[in-house]
Amino acid sequence: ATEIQLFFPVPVQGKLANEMENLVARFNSEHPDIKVTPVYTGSYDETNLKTRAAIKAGQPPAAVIMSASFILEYVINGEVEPYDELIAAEGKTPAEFMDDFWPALHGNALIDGKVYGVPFHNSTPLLYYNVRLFEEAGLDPDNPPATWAEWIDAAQKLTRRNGDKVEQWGVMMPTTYDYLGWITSALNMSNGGQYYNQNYAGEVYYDTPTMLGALNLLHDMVFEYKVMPEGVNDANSVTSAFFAGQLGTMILSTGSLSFVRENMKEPYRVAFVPRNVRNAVPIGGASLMMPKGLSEEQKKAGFELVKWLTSPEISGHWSRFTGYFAPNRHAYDSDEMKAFLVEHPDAKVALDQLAHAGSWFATYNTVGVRKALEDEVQAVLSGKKDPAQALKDAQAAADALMRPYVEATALSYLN
Amino acid sequence: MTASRSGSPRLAATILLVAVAVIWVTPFAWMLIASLRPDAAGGADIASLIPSAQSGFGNFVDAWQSGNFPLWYLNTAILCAGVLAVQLVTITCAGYAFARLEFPGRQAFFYLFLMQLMLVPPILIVPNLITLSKFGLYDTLVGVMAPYFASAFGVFLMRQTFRTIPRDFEEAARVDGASRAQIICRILVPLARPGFIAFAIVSVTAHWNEFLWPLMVTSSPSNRVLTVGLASFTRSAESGSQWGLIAAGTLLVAAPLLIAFVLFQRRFVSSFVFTGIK
Amino acid sequence: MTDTTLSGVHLADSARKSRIHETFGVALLLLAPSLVFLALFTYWPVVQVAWQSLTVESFGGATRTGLDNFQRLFADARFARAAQNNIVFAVGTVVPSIVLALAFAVGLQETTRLTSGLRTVFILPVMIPLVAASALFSFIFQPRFGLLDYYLGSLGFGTTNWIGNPDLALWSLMGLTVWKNAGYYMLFFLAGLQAIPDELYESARVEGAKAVQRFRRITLPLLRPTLAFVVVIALLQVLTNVDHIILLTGGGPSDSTNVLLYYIYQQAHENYDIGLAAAATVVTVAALLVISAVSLRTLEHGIHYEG
Amino acid sequence: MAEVRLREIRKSFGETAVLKGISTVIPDRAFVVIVGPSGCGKSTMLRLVAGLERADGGTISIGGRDVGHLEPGDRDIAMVFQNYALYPHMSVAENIGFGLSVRGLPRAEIRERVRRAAEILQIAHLLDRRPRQLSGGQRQRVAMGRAIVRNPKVFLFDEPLSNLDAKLRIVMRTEIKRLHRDLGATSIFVTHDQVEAMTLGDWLIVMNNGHIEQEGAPLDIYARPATAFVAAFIGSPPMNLLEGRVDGSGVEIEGAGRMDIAVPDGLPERAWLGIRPEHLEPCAESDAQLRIVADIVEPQGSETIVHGLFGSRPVVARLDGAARVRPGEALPMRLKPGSMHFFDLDSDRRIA
Amino acid sequence: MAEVRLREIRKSFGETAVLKGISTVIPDRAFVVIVGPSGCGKSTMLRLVAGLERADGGTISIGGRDVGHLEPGDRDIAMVFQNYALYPHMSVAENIGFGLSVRGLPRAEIRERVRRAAEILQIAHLLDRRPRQLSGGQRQRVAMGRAIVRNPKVFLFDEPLSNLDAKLRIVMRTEIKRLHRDLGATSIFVTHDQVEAMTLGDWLIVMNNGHIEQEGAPLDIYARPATAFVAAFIGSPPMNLLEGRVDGSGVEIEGAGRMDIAVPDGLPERAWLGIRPEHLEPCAESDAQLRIVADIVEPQGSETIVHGLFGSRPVVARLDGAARVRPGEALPMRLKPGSMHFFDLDSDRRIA
Ligand SMILES: Nc1ncnc2c1ncn2[C@@H]1O[C@H](COP(=O)(O)OP(=O)(O)OP(=O)(O)O)[C@@H](O)[C@H]1O
Ligand SMILES: Nc1ncnc2c1ncn2[C@@H]1O[C@H](COP(=O)(O)OP(=O)(O)OP(=O)(O)O)[C@@H](O)[C@H]1O
Ligand SMILES: [Mg+2]
Ligand SMILES: [Mg+2]
Repeated sequence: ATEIQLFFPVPVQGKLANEMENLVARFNSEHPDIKVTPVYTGSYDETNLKTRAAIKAGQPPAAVIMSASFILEYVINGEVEPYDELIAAEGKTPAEFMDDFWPALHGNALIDGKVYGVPFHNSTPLLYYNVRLFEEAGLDPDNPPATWAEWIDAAQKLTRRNGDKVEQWGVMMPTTYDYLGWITSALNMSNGGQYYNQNYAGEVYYDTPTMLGALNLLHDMVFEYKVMPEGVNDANSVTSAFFAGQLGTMILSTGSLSFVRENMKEPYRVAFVPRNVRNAVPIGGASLMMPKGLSEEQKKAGFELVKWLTSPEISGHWSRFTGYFAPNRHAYDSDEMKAFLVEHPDAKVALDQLAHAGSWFATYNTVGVRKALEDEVQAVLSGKKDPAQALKDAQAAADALMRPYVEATALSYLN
Repeated sequence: MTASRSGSPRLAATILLVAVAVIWVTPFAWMLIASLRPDAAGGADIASLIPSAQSGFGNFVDAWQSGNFPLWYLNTAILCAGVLAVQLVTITCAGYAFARLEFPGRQAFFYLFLMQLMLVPPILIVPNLITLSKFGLYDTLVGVMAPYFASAFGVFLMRQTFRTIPRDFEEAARVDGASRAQIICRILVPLARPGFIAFAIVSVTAHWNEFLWPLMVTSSPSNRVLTVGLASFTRSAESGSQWGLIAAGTLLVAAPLLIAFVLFQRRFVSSFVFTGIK
Repeated sequence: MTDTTLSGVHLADSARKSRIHETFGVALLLLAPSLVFLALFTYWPVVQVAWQSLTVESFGGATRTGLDNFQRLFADARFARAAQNNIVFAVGTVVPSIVLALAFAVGLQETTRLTSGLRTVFILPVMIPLVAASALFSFIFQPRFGLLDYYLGSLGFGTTNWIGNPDLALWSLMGLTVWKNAGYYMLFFLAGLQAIPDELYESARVEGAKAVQRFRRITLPLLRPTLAFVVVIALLQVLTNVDHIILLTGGGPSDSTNVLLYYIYQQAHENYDIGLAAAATVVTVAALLVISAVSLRTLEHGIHYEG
Repeated sequence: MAEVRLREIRKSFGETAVLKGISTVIPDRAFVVIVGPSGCGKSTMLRLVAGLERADGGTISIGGRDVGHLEPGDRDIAMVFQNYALYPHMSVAENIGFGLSVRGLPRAEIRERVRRAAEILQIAHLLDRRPRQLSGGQRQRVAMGRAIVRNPKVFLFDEPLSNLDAKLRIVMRTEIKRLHRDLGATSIFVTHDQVEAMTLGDWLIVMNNGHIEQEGAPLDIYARPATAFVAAFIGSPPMNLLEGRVDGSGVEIEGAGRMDIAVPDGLPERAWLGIRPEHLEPCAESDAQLRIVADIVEPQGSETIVHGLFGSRPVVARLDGAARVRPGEALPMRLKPGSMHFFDLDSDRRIA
Repeated sequence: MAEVRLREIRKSFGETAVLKGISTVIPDRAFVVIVGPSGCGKSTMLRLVAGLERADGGTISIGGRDVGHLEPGDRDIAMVFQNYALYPHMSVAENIGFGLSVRGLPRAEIRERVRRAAEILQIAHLLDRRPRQLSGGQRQRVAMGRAIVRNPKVFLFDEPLSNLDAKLRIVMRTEIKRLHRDLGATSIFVTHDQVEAMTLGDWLIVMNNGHIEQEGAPLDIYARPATAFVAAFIGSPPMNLLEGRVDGSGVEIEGAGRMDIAVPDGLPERAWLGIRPEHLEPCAESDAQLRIVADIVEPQGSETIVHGLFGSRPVVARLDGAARVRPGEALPMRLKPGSMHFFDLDSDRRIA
């Protein structure tokens, strides 16, 4: 049997790691000629690190569940194999292959027309809200805020103070690294913006009116309307407040649907991320990627695994288990899935929002470039900078990080 | 009668120490209580130190079932024992050389050794992984151990310990006709036992608790160690944490060391006393 | 007579030389096991890093040798920030941990049931993985619902965003580090204190020295070698253990908890800027070497008190 | 004025009673030596006076003031320790001046007093050295300097000479005695070396097993030991103690033989007969009261110690330095007049 | 056969020459004591014989075989260290048997030989104990046991008694002497205590500053010290040495006064006059050759040591134990006959 490894991070809990190992065991028993070893590799960042180490060490895994935003860099560094040949061997074109997946996912999967990442589990930001608090504040839970203005208005009603102390917040969202970039770009997109050049890895649009509007919103939520706590909060703080019934609305990933469902004791619902100009959110989550340096058999076996993992059945199963939505459109054709959506209308909302989703950060030096923005947004949230200045600085820092690439590519004719 | 000496200042100091100790132990107390509390994912009173009425071992059961704890314990034990076993040989030899032999360049060699203290694996991950895979040690427990087989800290500790042993013993042994190897094995090593114990504590604690390096070197589930296993409970990317589960998992991982320490606390402390660190 | 003496001297000299060669051989033999592993996993990687720090890689694969990486490094504001944070972090953890450890050790010097218990309490944090401690503290530091805020809140304090406030985050991490490490250093101080003869204290008492005077004028100076050792250990530990920074703050908010090693880690693993990472490593290791050498010299010096 | 009084002092460590009710008065300006075998409680007693330990019962007063509750620093005493307890990190001058400096005396005064003390002890040239740069005797002097600089009412010495070699010990012995004569402070000196005790003390307290066995002037104790224990302990080589059956005309020594000597009246039938080695003298065969076969002969120049056997009993005799004795030689001996001691077999007490 | 010969042995540590050409022969079965002040090189010499140090020049032979290049274990010697160097982690039996065990002897034989050695030393009942469970004297015996069990040709002792208290030291001294008599192996014993040296040695080597000052039988050295150094070193209290101007009818002592004594012929004008303390005896005022004012009086029971002043010169006299002398008392004294020693002022050598 061909022995290959699957590297997988576990973005939620230990149970998922177990489930992943169960899935692989099932795959192995269904494919006697392939032996997949599932390798838990920590967080997305550590998975990235470990994958690079494995590639350098000459023992790459045949498939990695990689944060979608990292893949472009593997392409730039020439460390990843496109799936095109393997797809062609099945008699399909890349476009035909990708057709099974939601259109919103194509942006991160296809690079220069080649399939580098097969979407595995995906998410978008989502607005969660507490029904009881809505009712207490005289808001209609059936009509959640759809625009920024409504959101601010609702948030003000949802915020309760006792002297200096806030007992209940109107809005919270995770603002730690990674999450913050994702949410900021969601707000930017809702403001009609486009935060990176999807066709060129050396360009981001930070110092723009749409981004400024998004930042102003965040700034005002904290300092003008005081409906959101100052500083940086991680997902734990946000969910703790939400579970404690002391938070009106929160932005959190669709990937957390199961988690919230299991732990929230009060009625809650979800809605689209409020818009200013349009409804739009970025895709998040991970794709399956195939590093360079594998034998032909391993590639084939890896692709077999990838196809199996993204098949409608497995995709649907994993979606129901985790809360991520299934990237394979056909997963939703099954009866099981239909029943599930009826039972869980929140999952349906998430799916509906997918129609408005766009692709997720992918540039040269992705993490650094993203952090350049995040550091500045955090400064705004901490009251250290005003939004306009923050964006200028973020743009400058990002440009500096991408300069080597820009000089070697877009500006190269000068040399 | 004893009042003036052990009076108020001493009492005040004791009270202060106890107060600080309470602060020190609170996280553990919380961890214990939270691990017994069902549904501890969040909520207003998650921080309460008052055990919940429906305490139970549900989180431990969940944690235990979420991973292959027996295997992880075994691997971690092998890792610690393996590292320690080889270290004991290397640090004995080198510690003896630095403590007892006068050779040209001794000081230079010693500083060369001490460099290791500063060059921790996070700095050297990539080159070390390449080296390991050249030796076919990538994704093996031996690969996790190998960079630690030499220990500057251990050499330093043993040098200090050997130095506290009067030379008389070695000279008596030489007169008795013992060879250098016999002197080291039969005289110095037994006499330096407290030093070895102290080093063993440091070494085992470090490797039992290490995370990043074993995560990088091993891939196969069969080579997974406790911390890497634990990480699957404690890490979260897109949502909140299951505190009860985390607490239970952490306790499972730390339990062997904690228990060993509580049982042998006096011996541990006194072995540090005799290492010649002063 | 002169003749024989001369040849005697000559003989003795060459005998001494051959003895030196012999001990050198024995020493090498004894150092060899360690040296093999050090060479493979310390020196060789260091050589590579040093070489990488001098290798300038332009986009697309062309390389040359030069100091460009160092120029870029010193021009990088984030490096300066990391270095500055690191100094604050190092001083802010090493000093309180050592002061606390010393206080613990002095207070728990005698072995009684109570002191044994308290010693255990102080050493417990040493025994748990930093990964676990970080998970624990991510909860403790949680605003409002976390352990700290929950109980501070019940004492009437407001909400504090311990690791989400850029002005506070570094200090919170220092608190965690102090909690984690103080017990470890206490062990060494306990050892050091034990080595001070009781007679010295008794003599000082007879001479009328009060407890504070005994501590300042006897304990402290005689603990100097221990102190130097612990300072080295503590500095190295603080500078080389960044698991909790990676796990808790990722260097944020706004880079406020970024430190040198994490900066290196980021350059190497997030920005793939191996040259810059290597240059930063070289600078950091050089600084560590200098600090350790100075402290160790103090240590070696202090040991000569005895006798 | 600086008389030291102990009344019914008791002290135990855990279960073991170390001092079992000690009462004594050490007069002002006296030089009292406490002597006794190792572990008998000498150091404990001294440390109680110093205040380094607290008594379980009884009272201690110094100069008429009850000091039981005072810290050592407030008792106006100074102590010289067996290992000197010099602070290794301070210079000699700092060591000597430490007690003054912790009392906050002005620098100039400290310097002056340290200088004076150093001059008395002839260590003025060493003031800048560290203790480790000093020889044993010099360390001893520094320890003394530290004691005298504060002009205490009472000096306490805990075997301060036992770390010195034989020659130096003798030199320092006379020096301490001279110093006491010059300074005149009450001194309590602990030793287990009876030669030291005899030569140094105006007054001896012989301790054994937690109680006082005998007190008195050294020569009185030597001449009339109150118990067999004191008899054996004081004197070097120690007194020969032979168990014997007493009758009108002499003593029948167990396992040895008969000695025809004039025995005092009123002795019990059996007793210990004690004879100091210097009270045995060789004599003509005809005068012999006992015959000793020399075993080990130790010529010391000024005297010759003969370890011999009287029958099967070991007996030691101290002969003139000029005496030439060969091992194996049989020596006819007799007792110098008035040199017999008798002790009760059961109570150990002197009976004649 | 196991004669030890040193020829022109030199040894330096760094710049300092510690042994400056030592030649001597220690005959088979002799008990030789090397004595000298601290730091004179005694231990170094012993360690050279043991092989623990290498000589810079000269040759050492044991039993006729040059051992300069041999490891200590191959020289067929045994050594007893000052601190005994008993291995704390081994039982007494293991300590004694260690030397046999590293030579790979069969267990049964080791056990048997250890038992025999332990019986000789009367420590058979201690064989299972650890060193720390032993008293000082017992440790000393174990150290001896370790030495004798191997039946070495030569025993080396480096101040083995200096850690014992005064009483025990005297006991162990006689025991070592007895042991030597029984075993008969060549023994070299280093000490700085001249009493020990005198009482133990068949033969004394007095060292000073890296060279041999005098060799000889103990009493010969005592009676006729070859140099002023030896005169002062051997004897306790040491010989009084007074600088004086010699004329036909006596000696005019510098800073003291005139002594009318019969002086040998052929002396230089000025010389050291040496008088042992026991050669001064109190006499009638009319017979007095010198007058000594008592300063410190040390009664020891069996004798009384008087430290006094002859004019401005300190002089020590050893009087009878019965003598009662008060400090400040002036004592008329005279010399016992034939008790004067004269040494050259420059070379220190004996001249009469
Ligand atoms: N701190 C202590 N704890 C327990 N026992 C003690 C302590 N100090 C002394 N002792 C015991 O008390 C007894 C008397 O001790 P002390 O030191 O007074 O004897 P000593 O007469 O001074 O003997 P030495 O001549 O050996 O110094 C000994 O048996 C000793 O073991
Ligand atoms: N290993 C060494 N390195 C340097 N100097 C040394 C060494 N061993 C001895 N010496 C020096 O050599 C001299 C003689 O030392 P040695 O130990 O032989 O004297 P000793 O006569 O035994 O004195 P003591 O009676 O004090 O033991 C001393 O000045 C000593 O400092
Ligand atoms: Mg004592
Ligand atoms: Mg010596």
